[in-house]
Order: sequence, then C-alpha cells, then structure tokens
Amino acid sequence: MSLYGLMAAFADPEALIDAARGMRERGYRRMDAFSPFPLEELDGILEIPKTRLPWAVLVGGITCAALVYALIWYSVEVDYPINVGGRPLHSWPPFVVIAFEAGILGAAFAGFLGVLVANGLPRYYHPVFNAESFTYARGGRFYLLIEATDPKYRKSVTKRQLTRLGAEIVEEIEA
Amino acid sequence: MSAIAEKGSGSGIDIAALRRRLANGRDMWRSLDEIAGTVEFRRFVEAEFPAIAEHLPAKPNRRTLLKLMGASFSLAGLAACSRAESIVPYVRQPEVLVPGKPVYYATTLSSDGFGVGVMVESHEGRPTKVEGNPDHPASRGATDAVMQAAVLTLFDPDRSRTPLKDGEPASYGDFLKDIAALVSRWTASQGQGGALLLDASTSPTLAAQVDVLRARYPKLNVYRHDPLARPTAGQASRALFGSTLTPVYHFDRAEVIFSLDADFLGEGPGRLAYARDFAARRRVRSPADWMSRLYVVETSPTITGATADHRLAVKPRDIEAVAAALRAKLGAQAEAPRSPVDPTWMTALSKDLVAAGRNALVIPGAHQSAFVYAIALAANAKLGALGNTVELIEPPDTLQVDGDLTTLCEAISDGVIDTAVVVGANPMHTAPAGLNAHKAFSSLQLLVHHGLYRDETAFLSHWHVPAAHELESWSDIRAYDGTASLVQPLIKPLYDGKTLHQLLAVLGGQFEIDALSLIRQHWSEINDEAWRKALRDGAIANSAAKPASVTAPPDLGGLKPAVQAGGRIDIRFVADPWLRDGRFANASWLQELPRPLTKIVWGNAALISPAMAERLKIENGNVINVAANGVSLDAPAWILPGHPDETVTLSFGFGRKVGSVAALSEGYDAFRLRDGTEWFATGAAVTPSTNDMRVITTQHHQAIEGRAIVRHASLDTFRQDPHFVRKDAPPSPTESLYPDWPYNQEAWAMAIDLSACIGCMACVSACQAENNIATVGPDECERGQEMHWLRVDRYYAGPLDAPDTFFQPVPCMHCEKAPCEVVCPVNATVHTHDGLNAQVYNRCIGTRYCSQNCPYKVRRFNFLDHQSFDKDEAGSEQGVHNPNVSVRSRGVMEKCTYCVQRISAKRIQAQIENRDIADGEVVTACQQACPTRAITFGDLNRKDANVVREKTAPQNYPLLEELNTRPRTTYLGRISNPNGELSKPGEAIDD
Amino acid sequence: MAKVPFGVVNSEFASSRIGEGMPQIFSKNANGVARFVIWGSCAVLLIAAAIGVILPRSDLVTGVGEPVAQPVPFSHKHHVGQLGIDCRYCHNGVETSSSAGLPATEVCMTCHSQLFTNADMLAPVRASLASGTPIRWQRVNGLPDFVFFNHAIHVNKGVACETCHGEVDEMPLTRRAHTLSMEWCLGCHRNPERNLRPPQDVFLMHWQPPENIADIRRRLIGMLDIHPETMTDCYVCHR
Amino acid sequence: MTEASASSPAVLRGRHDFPEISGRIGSIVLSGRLPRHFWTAFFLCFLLVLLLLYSITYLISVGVGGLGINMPVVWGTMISNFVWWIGIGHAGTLISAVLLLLRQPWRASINRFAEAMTLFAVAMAGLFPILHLGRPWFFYWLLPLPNVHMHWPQWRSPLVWDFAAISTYATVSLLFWYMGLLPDLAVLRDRARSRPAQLFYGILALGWRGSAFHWARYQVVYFLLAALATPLVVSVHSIVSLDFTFAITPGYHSTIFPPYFVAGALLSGFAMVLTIAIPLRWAFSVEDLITVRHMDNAAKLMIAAGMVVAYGYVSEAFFAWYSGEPYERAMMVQRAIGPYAPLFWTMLGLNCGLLQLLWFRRIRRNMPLLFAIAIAVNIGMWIERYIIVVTGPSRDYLPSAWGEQSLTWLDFGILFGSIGTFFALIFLFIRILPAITIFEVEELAEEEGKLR
Repeated sequence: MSLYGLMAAFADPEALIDAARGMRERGYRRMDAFSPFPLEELDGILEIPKTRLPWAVLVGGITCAALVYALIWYSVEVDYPINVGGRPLHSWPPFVVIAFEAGILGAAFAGFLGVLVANGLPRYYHPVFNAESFTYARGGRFYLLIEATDPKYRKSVTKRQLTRLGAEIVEEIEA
Repeated sequence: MSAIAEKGSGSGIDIAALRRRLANGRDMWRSLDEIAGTVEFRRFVEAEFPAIAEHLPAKPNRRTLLKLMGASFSLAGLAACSRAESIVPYVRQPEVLVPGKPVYYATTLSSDGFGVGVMVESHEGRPTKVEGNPDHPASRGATDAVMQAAVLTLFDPDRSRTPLKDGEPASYGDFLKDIAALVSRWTASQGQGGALLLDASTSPTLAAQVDVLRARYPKLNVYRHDPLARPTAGQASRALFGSTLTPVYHFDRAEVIFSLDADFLGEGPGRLAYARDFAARRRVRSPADWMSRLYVVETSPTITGATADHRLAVKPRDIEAVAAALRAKLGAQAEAPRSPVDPTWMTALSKDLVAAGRNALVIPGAHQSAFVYAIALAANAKLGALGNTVELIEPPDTLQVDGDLTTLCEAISDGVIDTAVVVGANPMHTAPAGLNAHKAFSSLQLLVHHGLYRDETAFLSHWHVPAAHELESWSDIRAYDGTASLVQPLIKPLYDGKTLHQLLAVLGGQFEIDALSLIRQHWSEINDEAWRKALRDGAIANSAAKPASVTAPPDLGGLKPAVQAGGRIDIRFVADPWLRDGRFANASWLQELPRPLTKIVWGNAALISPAMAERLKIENGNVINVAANGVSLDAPAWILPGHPDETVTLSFGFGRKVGSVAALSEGYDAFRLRDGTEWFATGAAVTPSTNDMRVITTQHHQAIEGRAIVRHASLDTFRQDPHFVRKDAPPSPTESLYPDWPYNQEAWAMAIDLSACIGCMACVSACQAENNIATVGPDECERGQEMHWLRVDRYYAGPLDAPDTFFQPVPCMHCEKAPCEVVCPVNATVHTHDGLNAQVYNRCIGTRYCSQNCPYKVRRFNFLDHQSFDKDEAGSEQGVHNPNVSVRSRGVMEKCTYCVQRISAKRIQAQIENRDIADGEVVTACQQACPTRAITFGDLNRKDANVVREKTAPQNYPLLEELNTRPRTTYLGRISNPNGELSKPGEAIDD
Repeated sequence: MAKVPFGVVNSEFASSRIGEGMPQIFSKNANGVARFVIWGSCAVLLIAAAIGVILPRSDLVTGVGEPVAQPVPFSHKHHVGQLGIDCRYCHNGVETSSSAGLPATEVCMTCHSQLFTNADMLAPVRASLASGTPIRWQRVNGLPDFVFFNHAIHVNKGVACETCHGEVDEMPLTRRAHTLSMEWCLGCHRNPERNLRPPQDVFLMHWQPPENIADIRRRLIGMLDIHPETMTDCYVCHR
Repeated sequence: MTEASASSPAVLRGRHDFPEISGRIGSIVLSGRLPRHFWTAFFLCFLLVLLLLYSITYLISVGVGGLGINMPVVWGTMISNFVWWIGIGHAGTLISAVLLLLRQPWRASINRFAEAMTLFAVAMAGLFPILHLGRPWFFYWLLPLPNVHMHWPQWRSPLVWDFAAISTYATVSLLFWYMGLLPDLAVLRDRARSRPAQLFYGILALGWRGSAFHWARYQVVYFLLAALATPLVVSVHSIVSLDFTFAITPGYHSTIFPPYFVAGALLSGFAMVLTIAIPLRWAFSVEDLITVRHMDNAAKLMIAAGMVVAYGYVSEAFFAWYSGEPYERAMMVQRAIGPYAPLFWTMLGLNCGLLQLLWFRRIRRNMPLLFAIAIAVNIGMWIERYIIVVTGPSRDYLPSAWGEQSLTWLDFGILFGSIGTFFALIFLFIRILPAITIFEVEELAEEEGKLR
C-alpha cells in the first residue's frame, strides 16, 4: 500500500490560499487544492495552465455546422433534387439556420465532453477520497494535497510545514 | 352517441311492435340509428356480414354507420377485397375485360322521370364513376351533382336486400306464389279493385306494359304519384293549341331571355343541355364578341337568378301579375294590370324582347300556373320565337293514367280499390298534408311495394320487393326532347332486385321473363345492328320528338289568373336540388354537398328575406313556426339575401328518418305542409319562437370585403376596357427573388370562366366521386372539417334585398411558387416536372402547415378516420372507390391534384404509343362534369391548346396574384350584359 | 402549502454526525466499470444504428427469396424454363394494362384439360372451374396500396420482366426476387439506362446483352422518349 | 468580490456558514421529510398527469379531430401550448446563462430551479409538436435518418428548423444544468447516509472532487456554455416565431415577431419563475436565500420584457396599417372586433395593463400580489399565443374560407395535463436534487462576507 500524499484541511479559503502559496514558496510543485467552490487565486499559485478547451469548443461547433450543411447540400443537390415551391435547390438561407443550431449543439458537446475528458471524469475511485476528513458533506472544507511524488516531499517535514501554515487536520492518504 | 340513438338502445327490436308504433303516425320510428345499439342489430350484422361485425364497436355511433354507408356490405366482388396478401383471378375472364383497365358503358339515368345519358366507368365489373354521354342530347357530355351519386346509391348498404312479407324476410318464390293468386283473382275479376301506383317515368316499355296490363285487366286502375310533378305545360298548351305539348328551348338561338320564375339552369329534364347552350351564347373573349341577355323574375333565389343580368324577386302570388304586365306591354292587352314590378323595368324588358324578335325567349316556370305558362307561350308566339327559340313537341311522357295519389286514396276510401301495387313511389313520405294516405293504405287488403329501400311505404305494405338499381337494370327512358334512351346494367343486381318491367310482367302473369327481353321486345322494330349501336350510344337514333307546328290564338284559351287568397305571407315549395323528393336522402355525398346558394348541408331551412328576418327579429337558426293549409311545422330560419319579402321557401326531401345516412341529417319535412301537388301556398302564418335549431353551412362569410377576388364587369365596360380585371386590382408582381423553374415538358394549367359558372355544384360532386373524397357527417361539417377538394364560393355584393350573386369554383391553384410546399417539413407536397403541386399522402405526417400557408385554403385534412386506409378494415365500403386514387387515412392532408390519376393514365398511354399527349386528352373530373364548359384544362406549353386560348383572353386573372404565388389555375373575369336603360338596383358591375 | 418550521430539520441535521465518515464510496474497480459502461453504450448505439440500417434491407424483412406456398404448387421453372411458355400467355394484360393479370382458371385448363388431367396437384384448378370459385393465390410481389405500378409502361419502354421478377424460370415456387422497396425502385427510376433492353426482348429470360449494349441503351433512351428527370416525381407512383 | 454586488445591496439576508447552507439545501433532498402539503400538491399534480396521459391516449387513438381545430384554422392549442412552454423555458436559461455572463451574482439562489424549469418546460413544449401531428407516430420523419424510402426532411420548412432548435436547446440546457449540478451532487454524495443514495448521487457526481485544476477548466467551459446558450436562447424563440413569420398568412407574416417573441418568452418565463419561487421560498423557509431582492429583480425584468412585448403589439398593429395591405388591416381589425375580440382585450389587459402595477416598489415587494400578477401574466401570455395562432388563418385572404375554431375538452385536458405534469416534475426535482445551487450560494456568502 503506497502513499498517495498528504491532505491538509483548512477552515476557510484564505487559509488555503495562504497555505498553498506558502508551500509553493517552499518549492513544492506537485500540489492540488480542493474547494467547494472555485478559488481563482489558486490558478496562479498552483501554476494551472490555461486550458485549450475553448479551441475544442470552436472546432466542435464549426465541424458540426459544416457537416450538417454538407449533409443538407448533398440531400438537395445530389441525392434527391426536388422542386419545392419553385425555390432553388440550394436555398442557403434556410439551411444556415439548421447549420447554426447544429453548430451550437456540436460546440456544447465538445465543451462538455472536453471538460470531462480533460478532468479525467468520471473517476469514481480516487485516492483523495481515502482521506477521512475529505468531505463536502458539511459544505466542504478547503484542502491542500501534497503528492508523495513531489521531489520535495518528506513525510514528516511536509506535515509539519502544513500544520504550521494553519492546517486543521493533516492526514496521510493511500493511493 | 346522439340523443336519438340513446332513446332506442337498451331494448331489442320487435318488428311487430315497430309496426304497431308505426301505425300511430308518420314519424314514429326513426332509423337504423335508433336500433343500432340493440342486440338484434348486432346479431343481424354478425350473421349477414361477419367481416363488418368485427369492426362494429359495442355501441355503434353515427360515425360508424356513416362509414359503413360508404358502400355495400356485400358487394359482388367481396372475394376480391379480402386479405391484401391473396389475389383472386377470374375463373372465366370476360373478353372485353382486361384487369386494371376501366371499361365504359353508355346507359341512362333518370332524373325526375326523364332520361339523361351517361357513360359509366367500370373497374373489373364494378361501376365507380358516372360521366356524361357526349352523344346524348340531354347530357351533351355533362352531368349534374345528383347523377354523380348514382354509384354511391348502388352500393348503399341500406338498400333493401330481400323480399319482405309483412315485414319478415321471405323468398321471391313466395312472392311469386302470392302474385300468382292475385293474377288469377284479377283475371277472374278483370282487375276489379286493383290499382297500380307508378312513379314518374317516361319509359316507352313501361307505357306499353301498362297498356298490356290494361288490356288484360280492363278494370285495373293506373295511378301516378309524382310529388314533383309539373303538369302545367300540358294544361296551357291544351288551352292554347288544343293539344298536349311541351316546350323545348334553344338557348343557342336566344338573344334576350326572360324567365318567369323558371330555373332552367338548375331544374328540369333539359337543364344540362340548356345550360350548355345558354353559356355558349355568353362566351365573350374579345370586345367583338356578343352575348345574350337574361332577365329573371323569380319567387325564390335560384342559380338561374344568380346568373341573370337583371333579376327581380317577387312574391309567388305576384308572378301572374308580372306575366299579365308582360302581356300588356307586348300589346296583346290594352289595359295593364297592377304590376308589382317597376314599369320602367317592364318597358325596358319588353323593348328588348321586341327588338330581339324571333330570337327572344320567354320561359315560364314549369311549376307556375297554366295562366303564366300560357302567357309565356303566347308571348313567344307573338315575338315570333315559336319555332325558333321555342319548339313544342309531343310530351315524352305518353303514359295515360287514371289519376294521382289523391284519386287513389279517395277510391280506396270509397272501397273501390282493395289491392294496390306501388312501383317505385313512396307515398307515405311524399303524400300531401291534407290526404290521410296512411289511413287509406292501411285499409288495403293487399299492398305490394317495389322500391330500392325499405322505406315508409314498404313498412306499411304486405309485400315489399327490392328494386334493382338503375345501374343494375335493363330499361328505356325518354329524354326531355323525346329521345328514347337505353338503360343497361353495369353489374348484376347486388341484392337480386327486380326492375319495374319485371314486376309489371309478373303482374301480367309472365313470371320468368327478364327485363332485357321485355325492352328488346318493345323495340323489336329496330334491327340487331341498330340495337347494338343504340346500346353503344346510349340512345336510339333519331328518336327525338318532332316539333309540332301550332298557331297561337289571340286569347289565352280561357285561362284566368288564380284568385288571390288573404294573408300576407306566401310559401314557395321547392324540391331540394340534390335529394329531390327525398329519394336520395340516403346518399351521403348529396347530403354533404352544399346547396348552391345557401351552402347548407345535412339539412334544410326555411328561407326568408332579410327584411322579414328584421321584422320578426330572428337570426339564422332561430326556429320559426310556419302554418298553412291548417297544418304547421317548425323549421330553422335562414336569411337569404335576394329572397322575396313576405315569402318563405320550404324544401322537400328532408325529415326522412329511414336509412342510416338520412337519419343523420336534420331538417323538416315540407310535405307535411303541402296541399296537393301545389308549389305555392298563400295566406301562411309565420311565428318566431325562442328555440334554435342547428343549420350547418360550409360558408360563413358572404361578402367579398372589397377584395379583387371575383372580378367582374358589364359587357359595355369590357368593350371599353377589355383589361378591366387589372383595374382597381392590386398590381401583379412581376419579379421574384427566386429564379424561374423550367417546365420543358407539359405544364398543366386550368382556366375557369366565371361568366360561364352557374354554381350548379356538378364539379364538386364529380370531384368527390372521382377522388374518393370522404363524407364526414353533420357534426364534423358543423365544426368545419368537410373534405371537398373543390368548393364553389358564393359571394354577394350590393343591397341585401337584391344583391348580385357570384360563384367562384376554387380548386387547388397549383402555384408555381407554392407557399404550401416550402413549409412542409417532410417533402409531402412538392412540385413535379409538369408543374403539378403534388400531394404525397403516404409521406404526410399531418403538420397542417401547408394549409396554414395556403392563401386559397383549398387543402383538406383528415381530422378523423373518415375512411379506412386499411383494405381489410375497410371491408366492402371500397365498392365505390376509384381504384386509381389512394384512400387517405386519418391525419393526412389532401387536396385537388388536377386529377393526377387521369394525367398519369393518359401520359402512360401516350408514352406507350410514343407520342405527345394531345390537347384535350386529359380531362379533369370537374371539367368533364361541367354543363357550361366553364373549366378548361390543358398544357400551357402547347400554343394551340384550349387552355392557352382561354388564358390569353383579356379578362384572365390569377386569384390573389399580388401574393406572387403564380397560380396555374386562373379565372376569366365575369362579364354580364345588363340593359343600359336600366340602372339596375344594387348595380355593382359598372364601376 | 403550509409553512414548515425549517429549524426542526435543520437542528436535527446539525446535531447529527453526517458526513464525517469515509468519503470513498466506490471501490477501485469502479473506474474500470465506468469506462466499460461508457464505451459499451457507445458500441451498443453503433450496433443498433447498424442494425437499423441493415435490417430493413435484409431478406428477413423484405421476404426476398422466400418461396410462397400456393394453393396449387405452380412452377414457373416447369412452365417457363422447361416448356418455354411465353409470359404473356398467362399474364396477358402486361402490355396494355397496369395489371399484368393472373390467368383465369380457364387459361390453366386450356392445357390441363388435356395434360395431367388426373393429377392430384391440379385438383383445386379443376374444382375451381367446376364450381366457378376462383383460386386464391398468395401474392408474391406486393406493393402498398398507395403505390401505383403500371406494367404496360415498363414493358413497352424496355424494362424486362426479369429485371424486377428475377429468373422465374428457375423458381419451382415463385419467390420475390427484389425488395421492391422505394429505394430499389428509385435506383432504376433515377438511372434507367442500365436496365433497358430493346422492347422486343423484354420477355426473354437470361438475356445476354450484346457487345454494344451501352450504345444501344443510349439510343433507346432517345428512341423510347424516356426522361429520367421526370421519373422521380412523386406522382409517378403515388397518386 | 465583483463590482455588481459591491455597488448594490446584498442579495442574501442574515449570516450563514457552509454547513448551514449545504445542510439546509441538502436536507430537503436527503432527509426526505417534506411538508405534508408538498405531497398533497404533488398528488393533485399527479392527477393532472393522469389527465394528460388519458388525453394523449384519446388524441392518438381518435385523431386530432378530437381537438377544436378545423379548416381554415388547422392549428390550435397544440401550437399555442408549444410556444407558451418554450417561452417559459427561456427565463431559466436567461437567468443562468445571461446573468452569469453579466456577472450578476444574485442569480445564484434561483438559477438552479430556473434551469430545471427550463428543462421541464422544454420537455412539455417538445411534446406538443408531436401531439399536433395528424400521424404522430411518424414524427421521426423530420430527422435525416437512413431509410429505404430515400426520404429527406424538407430543410426549408421552419418546422425542421424548430426541430433542430428545440432539440439543440433541450440538449444544451441539459448539459448546462448537469454541469452546474456536478459540485452539488458531490455534496449530496458525501452527505448521503444510505447506500442507495450514496450510489445514486455518487454515480451522477462522476467522482467530482473539487480539484483546483478541475475548477479552472470547469469555469471556462461553464462560461462558454453560457455564452453558447445565450445566442441559442435568442435563436430558439426567433425560430419558433419564424413558424409564423415564414407563412404568408395575415397576422403571421410580420418581421417584428422574432424580437417580440423573445421578449414574450422572457415575460412569461419570469412570470413562471415567480410563480414557482414565491411559494417555494415560503414553503421551505428559504426567504433568506431567495430574498425579496431576487423577486424584485425578476419583477423588474418582467416589466422590461413586458414593455417590449407591448411595443410588439403596437408595432404589429401599426405596420398592419402602415403596410397598406388590405388583408393585414382587415385581420387586425377582426382581431380587435371579431369573434376573438374578448380574448384579445383580455390579453392586452393582462400583459400590458396589469403589468404596469410593477412600476411600484411596494407592489413588487408584496409577495401575494406579485404572485397574482405572475399568474395573470402566465394566462395572458397563453392567450397571446392562442390569438396569434388562430386569428390569422380565421380571417385570411378569401372571405369565403373565413371561420373560427372551437375548443374541446381535449384541448383543455392536454393543456392542464401538461401544466400538472410540469409541476409534478418540479416537485420531483425538489425532492431529488438541490433546488438551490449550494456551491454558488456558498461562494456568494463568502463574497458578501456573510459568513459567521
């Protein structure tokens, strides 16, 4: 049974942010923070890279719109051309409406699936859940995880540092 | 379930009890509807028609019965419409018959006893469609609305199927046994106490058979009961010329026509021919063309009055005064009587008539008094028209009778008659009010009834024998001009019915003889070749009556105007244009066909003038009590613009409750108020009540709202400005955002001449028959769910009391830029290469968006399951269906297709023969039926096509052209020809 | 809705020790199971779609190739293949009518009053003639009621019997040779050329196209005045 | 803390802490102890669900002829119900997406149930185009599916656009809603004591653990979804309005429809938000989370939307006159004095007249009165849609074809059935999922410094 890391619980967001900053200053890199709601200050501290998901959304949208438009074009020009109300076969204005809706749908799916894939969800079993204090049941505390694989990680040292930074509970969690 | 039905359900039918109840009065029992819920009815259906019984709900309602009505329970080809998976060939294939190809037979249908020649389309021995016979003088290729329904009545499941003795099913053999006893009794007594009551008929064979019977039984009395009889032509000509003659008119020669209450376009045996000639004389396509002028004075609005250039509505009692005034104006009588008509009007009319001279024509109403009739004949003689526009012929009806129903009833009461044989007539429904025919007939020793239905009279009779339908019979009949026409069967009698000739032969002791040999015997003087030709043509060549040459006396042969009765209000009786005396009451097509002027369906109403409604403070549908001749009836009032004041129009044909369809309809029975066979009653009383009765109409809005929908002008205006249809009309858009679609092959199109349209509704009925259009029933009609693909709109313009009436047939316009097509989400309505706006029923999912977006509102939706899509479930009601047209299921949109099945058939034929489709080869059902040729159909890409000629007429315009839908159906603006000297009341024509 | 003092619930909650337990509620396998379920559902959907595309075209649904039991086991193989009777001898409406026509009992009996007069197999035919009751054949090539097919036009424009009905001369019991689905009909209506042959050859079985068939077909289109652009109009089949 | 919340008075009332917030919201779901009247109301709604099922069964077995529709007015309540429900659906997306984009933090307490309302309203709306069909079992012919009939949808038809728009809208709304639910599902997962509840919420939570890395991506995509939903929500009702605008029927053929329909949608949507929120906050005593300020803001938006709608009415009438089109003019006159005039004037009274009361702050903050106005607007907006659907075709080009339709029990059965089903779904939602967003309220409390 290997050790996954140390989980420190803090009472409020400010304490977590301070602790994260402190740990970072101490050279820790393999960290993660857990909070019941997003804390934007952590992005810089944890060096969270800027996500490329917006590009996925854009590509998803454009692809879906183009595919649907192509399907429509194929159906009216190639597969079964029919004179409908004397309108041209390729009546682009109405077709754009459908392509637009399809684009939105594609973009939304790309975004939703993208965020799941990028976040590795669903992930029902995760080591952090092994921490007894880790729960959102009471609205959630604010947690800082130092992974055991961090080069600076020294079990007792790290634990002490965390406690000093205001952690209410620090526990070791198994992988 | 209706209240009526509930009343009856729960108790079994007991025939004896029914008869007892029936004995109490004429409307005691209602219909199949009443007994529909009973155990007996179910058992009956199950035993006779197991296939139907499966689909019969536990408590069948009116809708079910209507659906069952669609056609016969057990038609000949029942084997052929079994499970779709099995196919049944012939055992011996008839030589002329190729499965899949229709065969046409010439035959003749009777209309009030006179023949109109038809061609009947038959599919695998199943007659499905009636078309006019172009070679027949009374049809000239046209049909009317009623004739179209002949195929429907043929397959009517309510038809009587078995002989009945005292109401119980019996065999024909038993009947013959009883008749054999009668024959020997009559032979012994020379026919003493015997009476024969005949329906109206001009059959020469019948007349000959009656003569034979008379010779055999010298004491036999022959009566005729024709509730719609119009005997005055004979009376007037006897008074004037000393011989019984009847007039035949030639509208193709007439320049000025004056109708004295004659609805020559809508009624009478020659109406189709007259309408054709009349319209031909009013065809204006260029300013150089000329048209006749029609003056009408009438006692109840008719389609003839609607077509007139000058129309006046007068009370029935005033017609004689109008006639007398005319006589005075024409100089035959020095002193003009008091005229209800403006003298300037009369002066202008008489000047016009005199100017036209021998090309003038004065037509008396056939139902008018002999006095009016005689004045008209004398006027024609005076104008020199006799022999030109009017010819007098021997009446086609040569049967001599001993009296009418009244005489018969008197004879029965006097004990002179103890045995009566009723052939075809239904006196228990159509007897006049004062005559207690029921009592008289009940006292008969033996009453034999022969008829299509187990009707009111059949219920009273000791023996009822089912009659063969016209389409099942051999017979002969004369047309209005005396042409002897042959009736030949299209199908073997479905229910083993007998023709009237067979029945008369049986009475004469010939028990085994068939109708064909009786007819052939009568016409034995013509050889076999001529006979075959006559069968092919539908008429015996050169059998029309020769005109008699007569000279009119200076006086009227002693005819005097009738004495005016007291009271202010007159009643005008009319026969319902479709149901006639009620004999067609069980035909759902006719019940649901809007009446030309009122657009009322499934019932009748008491028509009154707007002024009278105002005085009585009543609205449409309020019940009024009409009392005359000591009796009264309640009827819903209907305000008809242009109706003469202080007059109530009551129509016959309704109030019948025998037959499941007839029972669905509402309305009153006007026979209950009628005295004798009079068409008028004076001194009536009208009392409004607080009740309402439902009157169902298919057009709720009558005004044209100032829109350029029906464009019209007088002939003078047209000559000044041939393009009058462009005047005051919204400009027609010439450009479209969309490029034009090429139509390289055919480009089907239609032109409808509004000047020629007389609103007779033949087109609508023909469309219904051709295209398997469902009837929906009164409740659905009331909700506005009727299905006619083609409707004839009727608009009024001008003053309420003397409006102009316009008819406009509206089929699908087949727009090139069809708004309906672009909104269909599933491509169920699209354009074809030849410019048809096709409707693909099997692709339709019923969003109804197309109808929402149709500015002409010509699409029709199957809101409910009106006819079953499923062959198995439909059972035998497919009998009348055109096999080349899909039967539409519930939830599907449908509309006029320009009879695409006919286009397809002709195209396939042309392509097999590797040629183009000729102009006039494709004829739509509406076009074919139209008596005035108002509808032209053809290919726009053929420069010589008729339709192209019509469309290049200056008065051609597309309906709602400002919407740029580019309709293929266009209209020719209506042109009338009013007399410039008369500022017509409510003149809306000259603008 | 009546007001409920929320405090009760709340205080009860406050006093409990909810959520102070082990938050790991799934085992380590759960992630694998989740992946399996996700990819599995994708696979099931794909398979279902494939079935939806393939099944309606398969013989299972269309009934192609399945001999239909008939009251009389009539063999086209014998009559056409071995005896060489022309199609039109029995189906005599085919050149003129929408319906090719099924032979009347009489037609069967023209030969069978002489041949196999006592065969048991033909008893229903004899009975039919005697009683006047038609033989109830089972339909093999059926179309829905809203489809109007015309034999005459096809035969006259060079579409052979064989093209739709297959090699009936090899069918001991008649079976459907093609799906007769709209897709199949349109296949030819959109591009009729490749199914044409000179009209005089339409009744031949196993017709071998000559070398220059492509050329012949091109000329046939013009000679027979065939306009493929008009042949996909809905009303060509649906009226 | 954002600018908006800094410059305006606080949204929440009182002081809160995280356990209290999560506990109060979560226990509605997990304790399962709901007021007795909750179940009574649910039962009443369930009766209406049964009515809906019966009506649908009747409709499908008898045919659309059971409704009051006829020729010429072949569209009826199925279409007006559809437009009405779609309109109601709009407020949810607007509150959650647009207010998110505008960084309006007060949306936090009401966005969850507003989104749920959207979903259920769209679900109800989605029912009607199918029930409207003459042959509903073939509704899938609107989809480009591979088939042996070689069928394609007719892409030019607004009904196909509708199909695309509604299904996109429903899907995107669902994704957006579910994404918003993830953190709250994690809370419920952790709070759940029983194994089934743990599994249920656990599976739905997808193993959400609130990692900062996740939050970063989550926020970007959540924001992007909101950005996608905003043009979508506008396009959806515009497309719905094109069903009418595309048609040449008088009264339909009007360019004002798209903006006017969107405004109408917002009006009815906010009315429905109030219709649900006012009883909800009272019954569950969450007046301190869903405060009077929320109600006040919604009321202000309502009157704003209402004024645009009123402008739509005026411009419709004005352009009917100004166009010089006799058909448009006649239709407009007939709308005001014809057979549907009583409905027309009722609509004006409810949607334009009564709404003016909301100018007064005291009325906006008087909950019973506000509730009554919201109900009135709901009714008024249904009438508006019905009038738009029926008056045009009942008075179109050819006077001979003029006619009115009637309403049958079936029309009402389906309408009330759908309302009952909608509320039944809302009740189920309240029972099963947190009706107020836990994490956003916590965030808001944090930002407002309302923590104990």
